[in-house]
Amino acid sequence: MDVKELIAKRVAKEFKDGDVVNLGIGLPTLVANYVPDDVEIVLHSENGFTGIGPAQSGEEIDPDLVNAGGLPVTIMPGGSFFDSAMSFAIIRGGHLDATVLGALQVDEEGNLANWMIPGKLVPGMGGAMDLVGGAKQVIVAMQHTQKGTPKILKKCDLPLTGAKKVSKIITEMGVMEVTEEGLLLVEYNPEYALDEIKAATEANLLISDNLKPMV
Amino acid sequence: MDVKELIAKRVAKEFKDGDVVNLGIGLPTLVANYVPDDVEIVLHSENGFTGIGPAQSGEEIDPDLVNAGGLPVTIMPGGSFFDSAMSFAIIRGGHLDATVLGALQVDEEGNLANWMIPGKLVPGMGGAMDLVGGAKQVIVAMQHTQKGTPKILKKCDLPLTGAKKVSKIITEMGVMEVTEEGLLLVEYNPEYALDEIKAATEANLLISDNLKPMV
Amino acid sequence: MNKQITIEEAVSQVKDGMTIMIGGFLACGGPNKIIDALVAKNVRDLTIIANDTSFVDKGIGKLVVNGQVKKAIVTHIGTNKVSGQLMNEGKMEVVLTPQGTLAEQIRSGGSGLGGVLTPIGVGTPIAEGKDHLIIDGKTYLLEKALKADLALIYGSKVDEKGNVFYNEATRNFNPMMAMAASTVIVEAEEVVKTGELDPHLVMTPGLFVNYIVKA
Amino acid sequence: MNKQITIEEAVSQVKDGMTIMIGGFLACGGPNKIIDALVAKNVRDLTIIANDTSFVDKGIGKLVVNGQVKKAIVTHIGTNKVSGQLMNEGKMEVVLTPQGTLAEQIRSGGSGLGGVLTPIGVGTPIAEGKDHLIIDGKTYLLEKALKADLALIYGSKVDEKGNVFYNEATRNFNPMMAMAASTVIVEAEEVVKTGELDPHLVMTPGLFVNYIVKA
Repeated sequence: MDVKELIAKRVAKEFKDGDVVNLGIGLPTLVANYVPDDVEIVLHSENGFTGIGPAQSGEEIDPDLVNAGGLPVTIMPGGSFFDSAMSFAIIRGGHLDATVLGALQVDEEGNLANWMIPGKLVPGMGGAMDLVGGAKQVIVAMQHTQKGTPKILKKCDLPLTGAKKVSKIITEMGVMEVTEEGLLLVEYNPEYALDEIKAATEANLLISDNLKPMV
Repeated sequence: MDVKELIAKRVAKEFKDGDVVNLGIGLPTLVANYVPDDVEIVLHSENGFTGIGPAQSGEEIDPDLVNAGGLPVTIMPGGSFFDSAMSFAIIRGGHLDATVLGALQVDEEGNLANWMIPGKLVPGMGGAMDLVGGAKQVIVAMQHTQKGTPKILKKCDLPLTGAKKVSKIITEMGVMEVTEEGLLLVEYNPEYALDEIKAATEANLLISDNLKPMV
Repeated sequence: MNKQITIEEAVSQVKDGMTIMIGGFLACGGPNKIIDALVAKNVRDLTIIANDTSFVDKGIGKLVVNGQVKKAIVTHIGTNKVSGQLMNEGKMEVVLTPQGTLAEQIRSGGSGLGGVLTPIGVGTPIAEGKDHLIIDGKTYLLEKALKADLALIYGSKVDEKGNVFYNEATRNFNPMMAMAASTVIVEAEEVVKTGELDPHLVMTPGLFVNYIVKA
Repeated sequence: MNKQITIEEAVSQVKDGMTIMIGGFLACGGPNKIIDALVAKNVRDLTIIANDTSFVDKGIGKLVVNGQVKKAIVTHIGTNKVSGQLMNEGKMEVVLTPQGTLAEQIRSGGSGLGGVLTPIGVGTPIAEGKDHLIIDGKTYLLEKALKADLALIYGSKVDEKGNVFYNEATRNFNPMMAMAASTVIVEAEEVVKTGELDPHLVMTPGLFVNYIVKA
């Protein structure tokens, strides 16, 4: 299985029936494909609707119905449309059970940086600051390193998207929880040795007494 | 003509085509009956719609469509429904051209009191504070005195609904504008002598150089 | 996820001393059947947040008459003479709030905002003791966000996911209250199957609604 | 009152140096035909308030590429590489704002509120230099209300009174922008007769709209 698919599949196990979830652009979007059949989640699209369905296919594309990445999608029965103020009232108001986002950097305090690299890349935060600040659970889903360079740090040095908001980091190497004591590895991918995972992580990685293989 | 009808008829001349207007409960509601045929105004109901039409009649009353006084009314073609937040965004945001309200007291500085008499009558302000604070033009429409006791004062002594917000006062005796210099009588009802009007007014009443009969 | 419960189950969630938001405008668009059941159950010491205290024999008015309300945060009590009596006797605390401010305070509570910066009420008794902020030369009151333990709202058509359509003027405070309470129960005039509501006509997305009671 | 004008008449209202709100989310639900005409007219030194700068060959993106934008207040520029270039070269000022904050700032401007008290951005670079308020122990940023000289919005169905229906995900920022500008022009995909829009489907009441341009 592709590494991104592996991560998405593991993230999909985080949800319980009825959860309201916003999936970021890129890898997080894949998560929707792996939600178990007996779990029904409400997918929120920050450009203004609930009930994101599969991508549009066929010859006639409806340009009025796109996701936050601008791609034509569908809406499921039971969905609803609203404006951006309502969309972010949902996010900021604590009505999202979880958001899944990528990161440039994330650290052991739960700080997250994913909106700019000064002097280089300044895409902007879009809805990410609201998502990180507002969702009950902030799950970072990403590859463990950037081509070998750690992204899970002791302290982010890029401008933050949100301070101390991340609850969980899920990568192809394992699942880490942000706790009062620090970053706790609770699941690991048996394809990697623990030392290998530690070496790929700049943050101090605590190992759970109850460490399990990643499933 | 009934005194209230006279006042309402005069108020109705204040509007120009396309104006968005909120009419208070009681006398102000009568104004809608006198708007000239060539002037089309948009009537705003603060409980959540535009396009108030005539009262409902007949046997089947629709309880879902009431005005801010709780009375069953109709909606005109081109009307729209919204929630209370939007309704007051319209009011507070300066999107009302005029509001017409009654008063317990109004004074020469444009202060208005119409929501409580301490220890006696405390109905509450409802939407009145927003209307007085938000509308571009605040027109007080009322009988000139309370059974002979002046209601147009030098200084209101009841708790204010809004400070220095009234633009015009229209009574059965005349039309007064609140100006930087004070309260200016610009039209008078020829059924009353000027001295009679002054005597019924506690506020210092300036007389316009251009005083006209009330029409 | 089945959100439908009986009126008995709904009322069993209401405990003495709770803070409850109740939708409706003079009982139009109010959860009047649930209120009747609350009167029968006789829960006490309630703090009610609502537009008004309705009439003595309608909606919230019955809770007031039955002495169940310790505190009422409302815009208007003038249509229910018992409210004024209880207030004057010191048996019910009444916090009178401008209607637009109340709508925004509730919306803020539901949207994760800290409060409302409104010019309405400056220079009137309701400004006393409140923080005044001067922004770009204009004075605003800081009115804090409001939240509640429970919101009881009314919906004309509600689907199984809790998506709500409000008919005509029944919308009023219901959508904001649905955002601002820990638990939200909607009294549905009609319950329809998921997919039967046009997603453009959903005025409260189902994610805000915990329970549905068929009226 | 006939609100319909030609695209030439619409564009003639746009002057160099104006502050303009433009609806749309990656050009979905944007007034793209009016923007094309603005590009042809080559008005300069514009301050643009919008969700994003779209793509180089779509909507607002074309204004940016053509060097007409002096300042952009947006949430995201990552999909238009020219935006980043112009920003880095100091040729276009870019104010990046969280999406939910921008939506509320515009809504505040249109609603007569002084600003937004949001927890989003606290502890990040966007909080620098902004007032922090602590309310009930939680820290909020004061983000000021935004207004504009002109709002250019898009509507799927617009009646002769200016009532607007937005289809699917085209709503986004359009309703808030319609509230916050001195002049509001809607680019209508379809113009219908007054009375043909269900008043429940009106998402922007006509009172906000000054002019209608048939797309």
